[in-house]
Amino acid sequence: MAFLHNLGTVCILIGVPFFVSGTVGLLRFPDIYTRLHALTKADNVGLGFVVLGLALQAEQWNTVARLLLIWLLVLIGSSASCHLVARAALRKKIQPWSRS
Amino acid sequence: MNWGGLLLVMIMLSSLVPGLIIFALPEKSVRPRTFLNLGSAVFKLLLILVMIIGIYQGRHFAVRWQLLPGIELALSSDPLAALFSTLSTVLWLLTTLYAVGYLEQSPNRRQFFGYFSICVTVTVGIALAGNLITFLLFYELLTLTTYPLVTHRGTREALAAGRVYLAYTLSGGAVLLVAVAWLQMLAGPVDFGGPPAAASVAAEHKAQLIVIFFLFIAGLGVKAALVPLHGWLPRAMVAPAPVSALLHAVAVVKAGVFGIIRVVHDVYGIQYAAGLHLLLPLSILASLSIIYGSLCAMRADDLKKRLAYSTVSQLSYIVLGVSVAGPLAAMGGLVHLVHQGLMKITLFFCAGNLAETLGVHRISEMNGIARRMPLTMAAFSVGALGMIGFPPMAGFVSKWYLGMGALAADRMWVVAVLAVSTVLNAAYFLPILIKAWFRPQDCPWSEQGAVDDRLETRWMLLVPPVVTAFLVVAVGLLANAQISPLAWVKMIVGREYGP
Amino acid sequence: MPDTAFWAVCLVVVPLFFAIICFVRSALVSILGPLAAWLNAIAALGMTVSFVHSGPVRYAIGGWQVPLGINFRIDGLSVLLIAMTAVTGLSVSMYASGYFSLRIGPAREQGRHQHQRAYFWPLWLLLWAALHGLFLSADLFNIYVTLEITGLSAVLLTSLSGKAAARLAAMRYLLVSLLGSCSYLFGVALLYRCYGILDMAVLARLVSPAPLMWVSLALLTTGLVLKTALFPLHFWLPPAHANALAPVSAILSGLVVKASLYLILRLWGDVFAQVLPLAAYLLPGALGCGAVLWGAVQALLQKRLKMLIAYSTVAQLGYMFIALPLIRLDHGSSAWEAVIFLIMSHACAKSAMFMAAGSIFLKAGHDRINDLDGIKEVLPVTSFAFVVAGVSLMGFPPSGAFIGKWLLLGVSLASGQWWWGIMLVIGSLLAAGYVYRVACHLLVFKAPFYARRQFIPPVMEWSALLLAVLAMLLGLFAGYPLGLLEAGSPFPGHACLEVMP
Amino acid sequence: MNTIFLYNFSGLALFAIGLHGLIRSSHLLRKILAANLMSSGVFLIMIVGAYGTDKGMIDPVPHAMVLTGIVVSVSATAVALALVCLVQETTNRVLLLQKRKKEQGRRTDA
Amino acid sequence: MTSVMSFFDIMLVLALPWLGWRLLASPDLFRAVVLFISLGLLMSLTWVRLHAPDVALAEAAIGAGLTGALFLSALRRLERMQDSERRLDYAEKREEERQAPPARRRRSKPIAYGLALLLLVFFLVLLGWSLVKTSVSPGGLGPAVTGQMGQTGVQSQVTAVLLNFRGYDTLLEVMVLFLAALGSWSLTRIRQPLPEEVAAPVLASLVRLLVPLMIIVAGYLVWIGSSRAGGAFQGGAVLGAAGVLLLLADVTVVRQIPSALLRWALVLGPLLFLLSAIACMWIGGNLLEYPRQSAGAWILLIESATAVSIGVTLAALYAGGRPLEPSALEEAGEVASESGGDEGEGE
Repeated sequence: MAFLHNLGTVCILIGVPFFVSGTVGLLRFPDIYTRLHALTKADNVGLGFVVLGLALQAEQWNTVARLLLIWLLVLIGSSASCHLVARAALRKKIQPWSRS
Repeated sequence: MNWGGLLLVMIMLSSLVPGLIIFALPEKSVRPRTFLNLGSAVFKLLLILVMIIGIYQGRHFAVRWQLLPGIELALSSDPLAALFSTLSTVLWLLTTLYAVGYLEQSPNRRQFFGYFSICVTVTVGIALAGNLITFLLFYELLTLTTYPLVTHRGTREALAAGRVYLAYTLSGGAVLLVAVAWLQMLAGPVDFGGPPAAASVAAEHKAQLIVIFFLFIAGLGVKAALVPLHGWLPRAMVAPAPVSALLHAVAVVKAGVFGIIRVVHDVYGIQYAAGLHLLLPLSILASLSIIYGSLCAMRADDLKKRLAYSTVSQLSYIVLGVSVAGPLAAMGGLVHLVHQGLMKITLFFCAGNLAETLGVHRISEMNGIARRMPLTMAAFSVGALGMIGFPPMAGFVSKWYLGMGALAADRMWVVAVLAVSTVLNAAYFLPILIKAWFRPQDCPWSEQGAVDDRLETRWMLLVPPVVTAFLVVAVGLLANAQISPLAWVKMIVGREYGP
Repeated sequence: MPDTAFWAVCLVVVPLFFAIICFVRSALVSILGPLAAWLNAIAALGMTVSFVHSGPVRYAIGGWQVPLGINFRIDGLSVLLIAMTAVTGLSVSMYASGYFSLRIGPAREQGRHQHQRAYFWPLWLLLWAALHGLFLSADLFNIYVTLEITGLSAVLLTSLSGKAAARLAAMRYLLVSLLGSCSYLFGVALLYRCYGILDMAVLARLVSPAPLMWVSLALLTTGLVLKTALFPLHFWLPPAHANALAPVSAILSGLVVKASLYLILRLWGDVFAQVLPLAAYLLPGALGCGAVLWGAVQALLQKRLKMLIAYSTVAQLGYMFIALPLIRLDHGSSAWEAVIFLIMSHACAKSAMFMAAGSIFLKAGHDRINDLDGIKEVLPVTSFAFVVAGVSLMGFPPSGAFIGKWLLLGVSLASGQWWWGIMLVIGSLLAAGYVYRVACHLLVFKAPFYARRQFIPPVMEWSALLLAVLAMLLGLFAGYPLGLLEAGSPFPGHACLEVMP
Repeated sequence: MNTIFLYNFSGLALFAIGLHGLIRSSHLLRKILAANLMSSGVFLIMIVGAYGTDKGMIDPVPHAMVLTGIVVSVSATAVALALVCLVQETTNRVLLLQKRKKEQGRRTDA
Repeated sequence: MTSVMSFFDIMLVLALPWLGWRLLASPDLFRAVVLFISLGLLMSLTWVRLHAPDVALAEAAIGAGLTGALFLSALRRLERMQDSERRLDYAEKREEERQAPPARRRRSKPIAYGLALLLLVFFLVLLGWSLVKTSVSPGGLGPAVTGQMGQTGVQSQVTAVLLNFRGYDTLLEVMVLFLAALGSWSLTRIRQPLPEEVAAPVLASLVRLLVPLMIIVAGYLVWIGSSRAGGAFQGGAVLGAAGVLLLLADVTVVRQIPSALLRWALVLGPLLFLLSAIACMWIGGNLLEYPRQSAGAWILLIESATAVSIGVTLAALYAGGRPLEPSALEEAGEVASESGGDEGEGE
């Protein structure tokens, strides 16, 4: 158990930097598309690790199931919302940023 | 409720209910309205007679209605109340007759007669008020009910006059309210006819009592048209003649004077008030009003205005009589309450006739008018001579008692004031009579209201002044009769001063 | 014979139920609404009667006693205010049933009129229920919820007349009432945090002069004063009351402002009365004086009838605040009685005035005061009603306002702080001034008067007159309400009949 | 030290900021936001009061009150927003001030 | 560990006012609303920290989510109306607001403002000081609640207080929601979708996926409410969110719900709550005094009905107005809300 617990902690610690980088990207990237990119990629992976870690630490199985459900929902939601945001941006004729 | 109380309530209702019915009646239905007016007036007079007989037999009618502990409405019939209510009822009957004739074919009579009846109800209410609160209530209501009558014509100057009237009387009412509240705070509920309430107040509040007294005078003096609070009275003459006749000879101004009498006699009590040295300033104020009013009257050329100013001065006789603090003077003052009413209403009726029939408003147009309207001018002359105080008219009696009272209380300056004012009265009334009787006509009259008839004008306009003139002479001649106002006043004063 | 509590519950439940039904079956509102109004009146009557028999009552909702549950506290004050609400509300409802049965204006506006009718009734019934709940409840937080319902429905009713001015006024009103209720909630929160209790009666026993108590009282009072539109914070009231529909103006001016006023009286006169020093009462008194003067002056300057009436509301509310220090100074209970008389007669008179003004507007097509000469030829009853209401507002005997002012005058003279009394008298003179401004046009005879061909149903004229006459004659029957008040007196002057279960 | 107590002050600050915004900001939408902030501050203070000083004793009554408060404030917000839309629909402004002027103008010419 | 927690506390304590200040200060309304939503999320985090999970759920769903959605749709409406007159984007609006303060200053002098500010600050200092000074009354009503829990028929204390001890509050609160729906119907008509915002297929499929799930979750929340965090409001909020999603995806079914049915759905909760309150009296208790043994069932019934109505109400609020229907009354309504008629009453 202790081993699993520590493993979980490690997973969570791995996940956290992804969140941080995602946030930094959200703040620092030049335009909306790149920001979306940073955001979604980063926090999908990050969330994956965090959920994994928590699942490893969980006592009963239904907790694990709920965690997985959460992960799934967030995946669906974030991807869909990302798609919608990008679509809206395109409709508004926002040009992708280029290094010129 | 006891029968006496019922009687008083009936007296109130006998003109209130007709007033409300008249409001409900359509404008067109003249005949029912006239019938209602006169009928209710007669009925009220009968009730009043019943009350007077009761009082002669020593009964005392009263009815009370408690609003709150400390606030109760009370009607009661002491002789003074009977005096005032009789006066106003009699004159109401005559004035109604006069008004019916005066307002023929004039629009909006429904409203006029409705308010007229209610206004008389309120006046009688003032007369019968059994305590200070009730008096205050009716005193305030009188302001409201008379306003529509004053502005009845709806012309611009009528509205302006109404505004001035309201401004004066409402502020007076407010002052009175403060005074009443303050006194009640010190002395508890103040009933009339009992022992004077102010006398029961603890000694350390004397200063407050003095202030309260002058608040009372200020509040009541507005309606009593004491100088310098008389400003509204001459302006209010724009009202139709019956209104000026009834209101400014009887209802409004007399309400103020009546209130002063109540305050001096029943609230403070003569002796106590004299003890506080309150009466001397009052009498000085009254004398000033007498002189000032007469002087203004001399300058006025408009007939009604001159009459109004003479009202200002004549009313103060009453106040003077009350404030001289002697039985005789008090009798003079109280009896003048009646006499002045009779005389003044006569004069106003006549002035109304002249205006209505010949369109004459100014004294300068009155040369030779007596040949055109002899009866009217005869009545006018009776009233005027009475005002001056020629024996055996009514005015003589009152002035006589006033003078005697002043001598009895050895106030020589009061006698002087009386003399001066008599001269002034003569100075502003005699020229009118001379013009009317002995000068030839020099300017054309618009015979607007003339009727092709033996009579000089419509009988409804002619009868009331003649009757009142007759009364003026009668009360003068029969002053010692059992039923004369003087005898009645003797009774009142006897109760006040003790035999 | 159902008991007081039953009737009290009916007072809350019946209007709520009918509000819901009116919303669902919006075709039947013109029947359901008046029906509900009558039922309310019956319930109020029943409660008053059984209160006279059985005296004050506490009713534990859900069977949970204080401190855990919410209680109804039915004492003289609440019964009187509910009776007032019943009378005023009933006649306003009659007026409204007449008003919405009309076909006003061109065909394009018929639709709007029906829309207004369809939403007026449910909103008004909800408001009515909330008022009842507020007057009955003894629980500070529950009162917060009722306050919210009151405020929201009042705002919605204001904006019901589709005009731009009305919507702006409603917007401002809404912001003010949000601010007010938020501040009130803050106060309640602090009180709960400090004493762990929400019931007013229990709180009255627990309060002790702690710093938090002061702050929370300040917050509560600020919130309520905002909703009551006391002088410096009155800016929102006149446009809101003047631009609403006629029945709505009557409701707002007659009843809604009384709700928060009632709470202020409870808090200052009952709950916190023991701990507050006299000096604390001087501030509301001074503001009241300011309200009396400012409101009256503004009313004198207005050109439009409804604006004048609205400003007179500002002025009249001043009296109730002038009464606060007198309540404190008073040894007996006469100042309390005075305030309650002022409130009741103002409710009747002001609603009557707004109803009359509404009829006049419909008939004349405008409400410019100076152009109303001779309207009494076409609307005799209404103009008479207006004048009578105005006179009773001026505090002429024997109106209820006169009784109130008389008692207050007595108290202020007796307590030595005579300036309050003088202020009252000045206020009545100013009131006379602005009432006269209208009355001299309503009373003057001038024919013919140009009027629309708009038919005014008699019920509209007579309901206004009924209220006006009631306000005028309230003084004559002053004894009965005071009897009720004595029966369960909420104020420290008398033995408090509250019992802690 | 007990850091829970600090939440009081952030609630207080939210209330103050909201109050200031409600009075000062001119755009109606922002005023409504400010009102929401105020209520959030009050809720925060209530909940902190409910949080037992120690021994984990929680008072559920403030929680219930805050739940009620949240629902009430969302209702009020909804009404306010609908009203804002109406106000702009009738007079094409979203600021209350210009409104006042216009309104007074209307009142005087009426 | 406590040091970590207190660090976390301090971060939150500082973040909340800062966020509030930012969102009021930001000239861009859209950003302000977004910041408001994030503030709401932070608030719900704070609730969790303060052991108020029910409040946290409600805040996240209602306070942050639905209020934010309402703000966004209102913002969209305003812009659309402004667009219809003149292209007025944020820059211009910012301009407008920049001019506004001087206009105000001319009305109310800066001295008065300064004084008011001073007063406010002073009062707040006083408040904070008194908060520090006064000790919190230990536990408030907590012990009383715990003592009576046995008779409430539920396990969760908050639910017990909401639905049983202070059920009357909740009844009135449901009425407030009803009032809000009534009000928004009385004010405006339903918002028509713009041509350019035809829903994306992705969104449609997402809705098809999520809505059934959300309904299940809502039911779960209502059910679990009796024993743990959750209850009618949280469940209703989730339902409302589902409704908002449907509206966003512009599923035609939603727009075709007959108005009568919608009205019934709106009043279902309030009506049932009210009737059961009366029924309690009829059975013989006081108002809202459930029979002790079956209290749980009563509460569950009331809660589920209320949850449905809350969900519908919130969705209706988001839809922003009364639905269109060809009856005369509604036509009338449109006329009313369209024409800010000036020959109306009182003007």
